[in-house]
Amino acid sequence: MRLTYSKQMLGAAAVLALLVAAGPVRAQTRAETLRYVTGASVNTLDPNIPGSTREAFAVSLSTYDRLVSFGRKQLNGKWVFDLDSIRGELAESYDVSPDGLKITFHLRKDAKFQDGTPVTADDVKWSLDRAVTAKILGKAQLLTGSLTDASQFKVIDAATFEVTLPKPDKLALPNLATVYPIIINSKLAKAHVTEEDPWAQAWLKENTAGSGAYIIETFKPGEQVILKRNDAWNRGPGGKQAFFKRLIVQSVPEAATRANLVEKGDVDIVIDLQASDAQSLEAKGKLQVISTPQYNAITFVSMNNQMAPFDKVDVRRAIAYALPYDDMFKAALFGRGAPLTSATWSDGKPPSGAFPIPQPIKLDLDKAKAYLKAAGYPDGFSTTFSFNVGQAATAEPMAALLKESLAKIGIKIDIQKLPDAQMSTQITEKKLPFFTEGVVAWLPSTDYFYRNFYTGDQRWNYSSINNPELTAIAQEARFEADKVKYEADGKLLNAIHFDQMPQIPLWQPSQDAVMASSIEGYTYQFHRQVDYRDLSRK
Amino acid sequence: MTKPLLQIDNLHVTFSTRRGPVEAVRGVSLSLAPGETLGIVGESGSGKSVTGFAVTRLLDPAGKISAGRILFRDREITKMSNASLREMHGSAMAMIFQNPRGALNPIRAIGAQIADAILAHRKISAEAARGEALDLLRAVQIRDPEKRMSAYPHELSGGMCQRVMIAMAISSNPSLLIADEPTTGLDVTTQKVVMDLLANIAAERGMATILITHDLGLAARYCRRVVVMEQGKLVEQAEALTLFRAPNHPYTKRLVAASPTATSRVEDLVTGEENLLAAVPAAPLPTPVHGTPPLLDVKNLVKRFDDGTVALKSFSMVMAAGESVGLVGESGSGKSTTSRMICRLLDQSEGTINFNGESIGHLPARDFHRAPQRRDIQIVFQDPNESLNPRFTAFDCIAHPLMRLAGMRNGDALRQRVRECASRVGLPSDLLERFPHQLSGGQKARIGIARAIACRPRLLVLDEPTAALDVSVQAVVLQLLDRLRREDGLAFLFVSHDLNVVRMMCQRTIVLRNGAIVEEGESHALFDNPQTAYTRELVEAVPNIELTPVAAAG
Amino acid sequence: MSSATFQHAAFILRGNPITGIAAVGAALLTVLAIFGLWIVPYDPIASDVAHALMPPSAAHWAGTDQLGRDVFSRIIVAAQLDLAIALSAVGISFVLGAVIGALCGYSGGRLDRAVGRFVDVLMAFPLFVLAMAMVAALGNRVENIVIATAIINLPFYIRFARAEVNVRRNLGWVEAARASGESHVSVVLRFLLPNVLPAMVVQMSLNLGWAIINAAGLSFIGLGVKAPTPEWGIMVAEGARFISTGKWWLVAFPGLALMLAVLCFNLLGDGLRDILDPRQRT
Amino acid sequence: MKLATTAKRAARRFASSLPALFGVLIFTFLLMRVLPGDPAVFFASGPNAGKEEIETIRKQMGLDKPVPQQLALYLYDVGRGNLGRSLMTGQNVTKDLKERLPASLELTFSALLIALVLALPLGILAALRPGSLIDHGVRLFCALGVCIPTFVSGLLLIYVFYYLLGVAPDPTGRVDIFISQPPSRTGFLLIDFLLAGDLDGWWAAFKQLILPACTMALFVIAPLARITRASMLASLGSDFVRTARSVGLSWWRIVVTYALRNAILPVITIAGIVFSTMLGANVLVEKVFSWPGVASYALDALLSSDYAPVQGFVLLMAFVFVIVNLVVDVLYGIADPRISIG
Repeated sequence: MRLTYSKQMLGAAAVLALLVAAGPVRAQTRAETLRYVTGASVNTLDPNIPGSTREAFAVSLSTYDRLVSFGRKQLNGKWVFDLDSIRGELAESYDVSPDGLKITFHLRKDAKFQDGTPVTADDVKWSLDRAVTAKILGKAQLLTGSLTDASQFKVIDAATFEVTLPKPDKLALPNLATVYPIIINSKLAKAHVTEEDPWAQAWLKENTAGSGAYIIETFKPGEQVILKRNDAWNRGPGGKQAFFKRLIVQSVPEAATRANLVEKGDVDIVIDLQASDAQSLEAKGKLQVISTPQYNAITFVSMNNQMAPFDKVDVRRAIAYALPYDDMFKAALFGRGAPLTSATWSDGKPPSGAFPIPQPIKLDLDKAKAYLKAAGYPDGFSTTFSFNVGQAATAEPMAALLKESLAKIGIKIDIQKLPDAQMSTQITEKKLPFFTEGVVAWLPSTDYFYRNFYTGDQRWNYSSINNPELTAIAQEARFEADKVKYEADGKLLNAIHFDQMPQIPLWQPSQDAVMASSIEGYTYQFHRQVDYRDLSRK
Repeated sequence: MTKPLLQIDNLHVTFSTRRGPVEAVRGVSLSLAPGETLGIVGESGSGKSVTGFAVTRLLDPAGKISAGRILFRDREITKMSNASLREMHGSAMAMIFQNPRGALNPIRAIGAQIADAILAHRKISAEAARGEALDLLRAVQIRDPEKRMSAYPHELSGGMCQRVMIAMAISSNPSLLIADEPTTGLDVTTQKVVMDLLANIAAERGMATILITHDLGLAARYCRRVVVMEQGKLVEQAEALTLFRAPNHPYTKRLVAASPTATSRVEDLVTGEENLLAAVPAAPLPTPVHGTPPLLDVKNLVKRFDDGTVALKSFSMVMAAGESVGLVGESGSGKSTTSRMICRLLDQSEGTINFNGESIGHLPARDFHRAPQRRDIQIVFQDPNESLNPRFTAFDCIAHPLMRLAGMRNGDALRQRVRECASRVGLPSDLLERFPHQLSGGQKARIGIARAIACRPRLLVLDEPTAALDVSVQAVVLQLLDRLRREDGLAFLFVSHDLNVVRMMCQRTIVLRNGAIVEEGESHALFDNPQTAYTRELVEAVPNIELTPVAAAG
Repeated sequence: MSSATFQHAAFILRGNPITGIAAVGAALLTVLAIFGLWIVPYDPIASDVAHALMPPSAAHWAGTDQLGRDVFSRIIVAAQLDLAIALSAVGISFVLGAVIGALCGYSGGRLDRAVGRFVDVLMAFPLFVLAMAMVAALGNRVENIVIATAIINLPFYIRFARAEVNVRRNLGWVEAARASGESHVSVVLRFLLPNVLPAMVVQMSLNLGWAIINAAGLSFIGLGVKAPTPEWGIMVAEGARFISTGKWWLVAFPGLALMLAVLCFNLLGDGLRDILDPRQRT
Repeated sequence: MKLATTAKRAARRFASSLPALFGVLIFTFLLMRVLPGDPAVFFASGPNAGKEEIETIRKQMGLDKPVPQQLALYLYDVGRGNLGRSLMTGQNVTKDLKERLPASLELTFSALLIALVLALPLGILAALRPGSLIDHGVRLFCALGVCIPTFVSGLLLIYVFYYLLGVAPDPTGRVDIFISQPPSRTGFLLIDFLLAGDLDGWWAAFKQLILPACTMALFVIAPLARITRASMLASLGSDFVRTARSVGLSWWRIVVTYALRNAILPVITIAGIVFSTMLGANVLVEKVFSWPGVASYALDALLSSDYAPVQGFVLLMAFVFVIVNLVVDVLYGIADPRISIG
């Protein structure tokens, strides 16, 4: 005991001495380090592994390069990713053939993997083959860009690479900018291939073989990842390397603690605070709070269109007019986001073919009662309303308000809070009648939303809607090259949506990026994570 | 006259309890000369132990000396500081306690404990203290003292522990030794050895001794002078022989009469109006009719426990209706096991039991509550405090077997019957509504008996029925039992360690040792003329008032 | 309660006024639990988003929450549910544990060994995680929270009852009951159990507070009672997330209520132990 | 001889606890299968995750086989020391647990140490003056400790000592992220730093540890102080203490050598129980302090129906429980000479 005590004193003395002597040195490194905390965690270094988290995507964006990446644009004065501007990353440039069926990539000659070997078209071929062949996440994603088979990828020469498409697909190029089609050092990866694992999934999960801006220093799954800068990387804007020499990505499960950390300046940036914390930090004005409505994400109140009583369109309409949208938006999100309700459509028709757009629904209990009566439920009914535990901070107040309001038209709600895994299972099995969930589209275009979230017997079709007309229009729109026709299709789809009211898009919550005032360059990205390469310090 | 070693003047000790202050000692005065041996006798609650603890200032925190003086070598003990008190403890006066095993630190080797006591008063090396501790162990005649030095209390018998306690007490040569019930709970043969040792050591070292005991025989045998206490007051003091031969005070008289001796009769135990037998003429014992089966016929009873120990090796006995048989033996002899098997509360491993010509031994104890013989065989338990359900009133206790075994329902008939039982055992009916903790030990014993006889059984097993009672209460209870037996023609199986009681109560006696029968026969013959060495040893170890004191030194 | 016990209780209370205060507190709590709904100034689940997150004021003594509900009213009304959860959870484990434990303690042998094994298995579980898993598996309804809490408590009651019965099974009055014609089962249930109960009531009282805390912990990780039902644990758990934004009343008042309730039960249990513990009797 | 009997007892005890471990194994397995969540669905949560992806995960996890076969495979794997793979971290569960267990153990040990250092003197003080103001004070203090949920006290401590006062380091794990980790020898940072001779590292780790350890300690002081007080009272009122007084031993000797040494025996038992419950129940503390321990790992796994980590965690905890019991047994055997015959 006494021994420990004296050592402790010694320790204290030593720390004091060091603080005096080595203080500035440490501060120097601190300025060159970016510390990022999140409530979730990084669980794999290869974003393709089933079960990868969003934080894993963010890390892979820094450790690997893709052929191309998204540019950025300003939206309401805030930087967001731009689906329509695709710039080269490993590709110095690319050409699209006039018929839109061939894309040729000209690779950078100076690009090297982190082990120093040059990046060649063979590496690109192996990597993309892997993305569409192996049983990994990339496969399903690339499908949405008509990239389905290894035969579509061709090596022209060491620095030239060609992709062939069966149909001209607007989403082919953007798909190559998402997190999955990473370019892997194929020689390195092949060294770890086994018979059961021809694509080195096991090895790549815990190791990287990329050419990205950052190199993994330590990786503790579920705890922290520390990365150091790849000084040879020059794919930043203006051919520059990444700004920060060191990158720390750490898991801090308590949201309130994350708020404390960033407020105290111990952490540089955090994006998953509770709305209330973001609001209060913004009010204090010490930090930068960049609040971007997640324009590729939607929070829904979903109803199972195949299940009574929600199989009746009037019931769905009744619900749409019985929710206190303003109160919900205020209480759950503290007003941080873009509401998708309470619009006025002057002629009763959708003013735009974009999705999502605000719909002309608002709290109107008389109307709701009328619809309910028309549906044959004049006295209402009982049902459950579910949300998942991970979403409780916003869903819980929202559900309470919903319950209270629906009670006024005779609908009795039993609120169910489900652990995340149970929620997703029950959604997939189409067992939930009435719930709230969110969706996100990496490549937000109207047909993409409708095809993925309103068709088919699959998990993401929350409302289980099966409307042949909607499906047909959405499919058609996919390959529609004419912008005017596409807009018309979009308006048609929006009109069907409003008429059928399969589910109620509530709002697009804001991504509240809270960061030290010295941080610059933050851009809202498609994967709703920070692209660490964007950031620098004043 | 020499100056007294200890002088107590008008001592009062008060305990604060939840019912307010209670005076446990009320004006005791006595003196003790150096080297003298004094006995303090009395029944529970007489304040004898409290007096002893007051002298050593080892009273419970709740107890306070409220008045009076205690002078020890002319120093006022009541006003001593804690430091000087500590100095005095052990070196000037020491104490020996009841329950020797509990009085020793269970997790410290006995050698170390004795050495602790030595080192508390003398600045010598630990080595030297250990040497002295070894010498002391020799002095208290512990065999193999070198080996025993590192033994723990649980590895020693009760008697050995008490010797260790004595060794600790005398380690710093105190001039006064107070022994508080030093042999209660020990077997009679052990008791004799320990007391002899204590007396010899005191005599050798010239220590004055105060022996606090409830056992008049013990006091008579080992003390020259005896004081009698009753309810905190000293009622009589005299030379031991004078006191017991010719008691002066009525209480002393009662006490002496109630203490069973080798020649006592049940009728003589209680004097005055409480004497129950005076009113009831002793009916002649029924003589068994020839040809009828014996009431109880037990053959080759064996009991082995799950862990392999054999509690009873082989036991056979026959008993006629109305007969009373004593079962004596020291602890571990198997007498309680035997009584429980006969009662069908415990299954035997082997052997047969026939009751009234019918086999009951084959009925498992688990199911015996349904057997018709259940009401015929009843039992009275040892400790009255533990034998009554704390949540039952006296009435409930007595009514319980009537409802279960005699099929009586709650109602006037039951109330009538319970009152009857209560009055038969001399329990005032206004006590029937009380709970056990509101009753005295004697009253509880009566309820236990009333419960056992409520269904008019034919065989009553008595498991040390008076062992936990004061002698005067014991006397009354014994008389009561004897009367009930005569009135109802009950048969008794009387289990006891107290030879004098068994001799008085039982026609025949069986001596058990280590699970086997040593000797059996007609009680008086057996005790007056034991056939085996063991029985003889037992009989001789019993301290009797008539004996002359062996240690009258001083 | 017999007069002597009453006297003894009075004696203990004189020497230990804290127990008295705790008893008064527990009584008050019970009154709140029964009549809470009628005495609160606001409807505990009616929202008023316009007045959300207001600090304590004359109108709202304990402020309002995220939905503008009156925190004070919610705290008062929550007493009922919290007491109900605690009492029923502890009650279930108490009854089951007492009966099973008593039977085992009395009979020994094969039953005892089998149940002992089962208890070992339960004890070897990390208990809070077991409760979490059960609530997650069964769904976070009040009944399931109660069941989970009861099950993780069960081994302690079984052990306790077993030990208490075991020391008494050879006492004179138990054998006397047998000699008076009672079967083993009836001896256990009608004779031994009632005598063991007082000691277990102490355990129960100490456990009540623990059950409330346990439910609060479940709420914190999202496995608590469903919204919008007022319950202290979930209020504290939600309020705790507002500490960093300075909305202290959201955690302080429900926390205080929870603390006081648990404190009352614990002190009461402590006091009851003193009253029932024969060693304390002089 | 004494040691040999103690060892024999420990071995017997260990052997007799094996069925319990097996029971825990089976029970957890079944409990996890009862969970309504399908891990495959949950983890196939990428945008566009289809049936095929779900099937892939299901096959990978062996969920496509019937439950009895799954159980058999699981038992076989456990027998070979393979606890399966976590979908959440993508790692082998054995590896995850091995990395995280020292963090939990270090925290729990420190908490127990703090609790004992506070509870023993408090309990003894209370027992020396029963019914006094000190006694009531101790009682109140202990009761207060148990009546605050750990997550509240944890968040409050962070708020006060980190946010307001700034004396505590940021509550993000075991050591300041900017301090380089010592070479891992024991896994206990406090020991590893000492072995590496890195005193400021040690101090950093210590500062990081103190708040969560206190949070946990606060909750267990009560049972420890209570049992200390009770057994100290019993032993002070026992016959052998009276004997010690009657031969004039010093106050110190009576209290320490006689009363305390006897009183400590039940405290050892309770401390063992407290330790194993703490280890399993510090989920909330680990969450609040971002402590990379096993309990928070299990919690995350549980909420995402990730079977393997939960099963592995429960098995590990049961194992620790058995080991702690053994240690308590051995300590008891050393401290109490009566045990060897009993």
